Amino acid sequence: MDIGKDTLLWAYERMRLIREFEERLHLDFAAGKIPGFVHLYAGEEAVATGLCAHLRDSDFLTSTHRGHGHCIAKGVDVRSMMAEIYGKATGSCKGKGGSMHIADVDKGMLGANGIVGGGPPMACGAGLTAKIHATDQVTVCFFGDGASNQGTTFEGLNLAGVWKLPVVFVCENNGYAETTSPKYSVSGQDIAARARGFGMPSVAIDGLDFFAVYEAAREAVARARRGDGPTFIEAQTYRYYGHFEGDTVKYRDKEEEAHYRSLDCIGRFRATVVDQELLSQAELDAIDQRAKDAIVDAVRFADESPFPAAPELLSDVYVNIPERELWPFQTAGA
Amino acid sequence: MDIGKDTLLWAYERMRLIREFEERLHLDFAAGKIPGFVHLYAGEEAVATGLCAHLRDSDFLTSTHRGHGHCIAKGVDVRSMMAEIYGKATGSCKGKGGSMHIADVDKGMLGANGIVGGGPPMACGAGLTAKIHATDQVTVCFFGDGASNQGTTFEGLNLAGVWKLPVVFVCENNGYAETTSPKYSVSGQDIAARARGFGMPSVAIDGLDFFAVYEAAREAVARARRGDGPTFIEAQTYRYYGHFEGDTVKYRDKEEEAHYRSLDCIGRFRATVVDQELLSQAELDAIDQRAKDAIVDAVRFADESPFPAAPELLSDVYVNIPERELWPFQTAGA
Amino acid sequence: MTTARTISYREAINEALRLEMRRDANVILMGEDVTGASQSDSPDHLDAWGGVLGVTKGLVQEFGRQRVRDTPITESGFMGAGVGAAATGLRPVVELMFIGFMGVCLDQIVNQAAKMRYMFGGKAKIPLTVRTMIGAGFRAAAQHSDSIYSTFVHFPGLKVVAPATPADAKGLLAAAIRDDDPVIFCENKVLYDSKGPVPEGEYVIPLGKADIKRAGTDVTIVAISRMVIHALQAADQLAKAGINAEVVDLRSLAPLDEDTVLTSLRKTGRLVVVDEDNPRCSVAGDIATLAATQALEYLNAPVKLVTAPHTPVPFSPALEDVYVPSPGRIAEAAQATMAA
Amino acid sequence: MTTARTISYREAINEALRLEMRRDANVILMGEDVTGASQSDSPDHLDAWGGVLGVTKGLVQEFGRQRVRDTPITESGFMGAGVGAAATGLRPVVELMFIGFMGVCLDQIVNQAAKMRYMFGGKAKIPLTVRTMIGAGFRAAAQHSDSIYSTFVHFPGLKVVAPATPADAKGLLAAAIRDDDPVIFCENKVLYDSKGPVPEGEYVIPLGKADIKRAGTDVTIVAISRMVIHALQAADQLAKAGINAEVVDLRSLAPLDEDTVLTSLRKTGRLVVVDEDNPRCSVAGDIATLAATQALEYLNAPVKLVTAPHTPVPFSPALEDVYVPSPGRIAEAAQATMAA
Ligand SMILES: Cc1ncc(C[n+]2csc(CCOP(=O)(O)OP(=O)(O)O)c2C)c(N)n1
Ligand SMILES: Cc1ncc(C[n+]2csc(CCOP(=O)(O)OP(=O)(O)O)c2C)c(N)n1
Ligand SMILES: [Mg+2]
Ligand SMILES: [Mg+2]
Repeated sequence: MDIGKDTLLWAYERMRLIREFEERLHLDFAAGKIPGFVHLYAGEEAVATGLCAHLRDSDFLTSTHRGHGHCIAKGVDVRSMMAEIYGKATGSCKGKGGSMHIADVDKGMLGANGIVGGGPPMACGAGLTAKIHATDQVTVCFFGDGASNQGTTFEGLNLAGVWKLPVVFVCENNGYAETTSPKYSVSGQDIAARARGFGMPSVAIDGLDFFAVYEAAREAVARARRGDGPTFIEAQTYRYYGHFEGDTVKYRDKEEEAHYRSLDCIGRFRATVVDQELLSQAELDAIDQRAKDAIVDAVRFADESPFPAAPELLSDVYVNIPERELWPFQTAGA
Repeated sequence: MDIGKDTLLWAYERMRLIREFEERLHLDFAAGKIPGFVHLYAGEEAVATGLCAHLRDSDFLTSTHRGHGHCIAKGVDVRSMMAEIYGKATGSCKGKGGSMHIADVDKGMLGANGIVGGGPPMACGAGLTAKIHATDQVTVCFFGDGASNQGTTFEGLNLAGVWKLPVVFVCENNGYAETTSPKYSVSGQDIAARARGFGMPSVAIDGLDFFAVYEAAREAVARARRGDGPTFIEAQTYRYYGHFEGDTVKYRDKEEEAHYRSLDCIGRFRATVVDQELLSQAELDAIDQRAKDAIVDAVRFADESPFPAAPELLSDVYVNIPERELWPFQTAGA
Repeated sequence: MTTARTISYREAINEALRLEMRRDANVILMGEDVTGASQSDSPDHLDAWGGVLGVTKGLVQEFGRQRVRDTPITESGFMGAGVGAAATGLRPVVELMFIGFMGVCLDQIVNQAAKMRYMFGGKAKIPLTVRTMIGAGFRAAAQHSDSIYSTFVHFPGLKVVAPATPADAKGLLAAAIRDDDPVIFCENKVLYDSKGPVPEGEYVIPLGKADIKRAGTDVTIVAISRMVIHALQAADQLAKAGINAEVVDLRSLAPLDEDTVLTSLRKTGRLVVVDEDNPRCSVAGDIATLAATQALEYLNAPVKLVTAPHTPVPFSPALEDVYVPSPGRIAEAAQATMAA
Repeated sequence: MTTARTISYREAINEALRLEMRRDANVILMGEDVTGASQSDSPDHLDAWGGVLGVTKGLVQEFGRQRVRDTPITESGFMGAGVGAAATGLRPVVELMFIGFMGVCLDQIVNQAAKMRYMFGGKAKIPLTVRTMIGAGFRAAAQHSDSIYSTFVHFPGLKVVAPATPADAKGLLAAAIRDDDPVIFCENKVLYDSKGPVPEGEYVIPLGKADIKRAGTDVTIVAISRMVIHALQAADQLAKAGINAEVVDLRSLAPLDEDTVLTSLRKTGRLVVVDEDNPRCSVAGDIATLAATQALEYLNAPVKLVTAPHTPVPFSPALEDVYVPSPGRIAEAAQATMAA
């Protein structure tokens, strides 16, 4: 296998971190500790990790409402992420964005996005910056099977093709958009084939297999870096929990869930690397422990952090604006 | 050829009417008689006519900014059309819509549309009405090569596929969207192929050949009427004049224009039917004369018609609204 | 009128949909996951969601998948389908899940549905109802918490409604569906579990009529949607301070019931406008404008606006709770206007 | 400041673009047919259009097709690309051909560009300029004649500018491009051929400042874009009747220069607001609201609004000419307010 030990260690650690992060949120949401809409990435770890294994800090990534995994894979700090989800001042967005808008522009993570299909056009913009600055930065654009129908997604594919932008489009087909399967919503039922109609290389792969993702991503990212334009990857995967926390998941069967659990990306990764003697059980166990510790620490950090102070309501709307414009017609008096 | 004489006579008459209508507008615009943005259909007559030859009054049609040909082919009265373009009270829309919004819902013509890509979603709606009312009405949705990139168009294709709607999508690829060719704007450069990705039959045809359009349309309309779902037709055609009247057309060469003029759909129709002794020169000449007369009459009608009276400004905004709401905050006094 | 029982705002909306669908076979429903699991034929999966917050639950059982349609996530596609269907004989009720999603389908609403009748010289009607959720307080952050109905009010050709109580929700939704013009029906998600008396059977409240939710003499408080509840709480506080506030529930944002507002204003001479929407180019501003243009001579004090700030909705509960106009802020504004 | 020559509003915009592109390599331009004929390598076809009304003509010759980019007709696609490019280091100027096309790309402007900085806790900036055409009078009918900037003003996070003169167009566009926030720059297509003195070389007018285009003492007329020209014509008519009107050109719709409006109002005590946009939830209403909330004690007469009706823009010249507020209507309103 053409993959270094460092990368394997890194990948396993990221996948474990994501899994721990999400499972902890699942519990804490049920316990009433987490506000808002929270969409968990558990089950899909191999996709974000397999892609981001090829990325540098200076590369860009656009994400979705289900963005925690993308963040962690791109190297965003889990403490600031957890604090963000708790709505705390120490969060990566000062608590103003929450789970659905978690971002870290310094890490090239251009934001989770509450709008399905919001990302692909923006990914083209990040790609355009790289092209005009003549760097070899790559942009990876994640979106779901549901988003694959959205008009904005096709517009993004087309623009990336026309301008030959260094963008890798990654459709995370996890079988559902809320309750709705692409079997119903995708006319023709072949997401990867559609992208071929936009003149770009396109593959459908087993997104539960880290190595399959890693290989497809290697070529796609390299193509983008070379300046040879966009690629499309449909990664077939599965989400373990409901659409969002609180979803009772009445639209799919337990057998189906069990089937996909049996293909768990982390379990298979472990089996493969142990089997092929690439990593030892001890190395993997140590990572498991570190991941657990990191999440316990992140939750403690989030718990202990303060909420943002009320004046933060009015900051960060503009770079530059007269203060009274932030609450017009009612400054004087009440 | 499996086409009746009545249909041939009808088709030739419609094509001639469209051509006369547009050429007269071209002259009158140059003479300063026509206000606003006017987009001429001359050159593309075979497409609208070949499609509408299979339609009934009760079928629906959505159109574009370049809608005169679609109207005439669907049977909208040229007097009321000309009056509309002149902004007169006798126009099909009382002068309120003009060339870009010309419509006649009674004829199933759901309107020209100033928004590129505005039609495909609406066509799905008309198809849905037919489906829910369990009629065999068909909806034909015309749009351009430029519109073929718009996200709304893909959303329409997908929805029609998912709901198996009785819609025929017709992309009139006339080589340009304003100044921009699909060679630049359509990544992958195969519009018909893209539609296949949406799981529907899709063909690219010579849109300058009435008979090619007629045959493709026959099957597509029949499929829709049978309840077998949508079809996509890319009709390759050409517009003789500028994007809109006033355009000096600096983005294409005279040789190209001459080439397409040599393939003129009306000339070829004439040659074919005379050659195959389906219609006589005399029959055709009579139609030519009637078309000329009809347009002269339409212009006279438009010229002599009154402008709408000022109170018309405030009518037809709602079916039902208190009058003072139509000019709020300023009723009393000035 | 029939007897009333106490049901929730969510149930009232569901009931209005059910009754209107029974009454008129042309009424159809569409939106994302309005039933759920449309890919499945299993009866176990039927109606898996009934909309993201369960408002349309149970309708597919009665009306079937022809009339209650899940859609792909293509708001322009299915909103436009609603417009086309309305233009050709149906009465579609289309769900735009959150009003903050307007940006991916606005053209079909404001450029097509709203303008078609005018552009066609009166030869079309578009009996389309768009149901959509507004309201902050759900910790749903900037793109899922807007109350940006002002955007729709701005556009000629649309009617816009925002009920505050279960009864109004039922009566106004029935009216919206029966109306021959496109109507944007704004459901405040924070109110779904709130309960109140709702008449059984057919119940229709005409569009364009405000409702005096509390009669008073000293100050007029005009409020919208959930802010009506806050205004009533403020009025209770004010009563303790000896101030008798009149609370006008606008209900219909377009058309506007100028008469009810002006009549109240002539009586009280003082005006507080409460709106959860952002203040620039807003319905709140319209009420102030109404006062400045039509009732200046009756104004005994400057108009007070109590609105959200000119900021997106913050995620953190600590900030979101400051964002939404509170009963306290409303009472304070009313007191300030009494003192002026 | 350097010397001024007389050039057109169109030329002034082109000049601002050229100078800003020279000054900063990160400034790029994109939109449909902003050059024209991008499919062709023939020098004969280069810059075949320069935008639908020729505003960007000549820029591709100087800056090349890398920085002056034609786009497919996918407004969400390229507007979003502008947002993404702005977030990652460029200063894109994106052309939304007509403001009436906002509906096919609104999300990228109001939900992404406008909210990103806030949602990210200040850790992003979006120096995006959206150039777009407004204005009725072109016989372009309902979808190509809107002046619906109020929609953008409503959304926190955006700045909105609407110049009335060539000099303001140049200076404000330079400021918009240099500004670190997203700015909607509204060009009135009916003004493109209008001429006026414009300073040569770099010329920047700060955003957020109104301009008194005519000083006066009797009545304040606040106007926007082309309506400033109509207001000045009305002021000339009024002068003949012995009424000395002050004409305030708002220029910047967001942020709003409250001080200039209030100062004028304190002086005159009478207010007429002129706006070509529809009246509900409008900037015109905001000016009235400003008066009702902050300047009631100075108002000697009810505020008068002179706006477009609450209707789409009609095609027929006979109706469109009634639609747009005329100098006559403005003068009449001012006279009525003097009489009140
Ligand atoms: C424009 C828009 N429409 C609808 C929604 C509501 N919504 C949020 S997530 C979602 C499903 C998305 O499905 P998919 O793209 O497959 O992503 P997944 O949740 O499976 O990761 C929907 C409909 C939204 N956020 N934005
Ligand atoms: C949403 C939108 N974007 C841009 C325009 C401006 N515009 C009008 S027609 C046109 C070109 C359309 O090209 P195509 O679809 O090929 O139709 P054709 O004009 O060739 O018939 C453009 C860009 C518009 N009217 N609507
Ligand atoms: Mg999915
Ligand atoms: Mg074309």
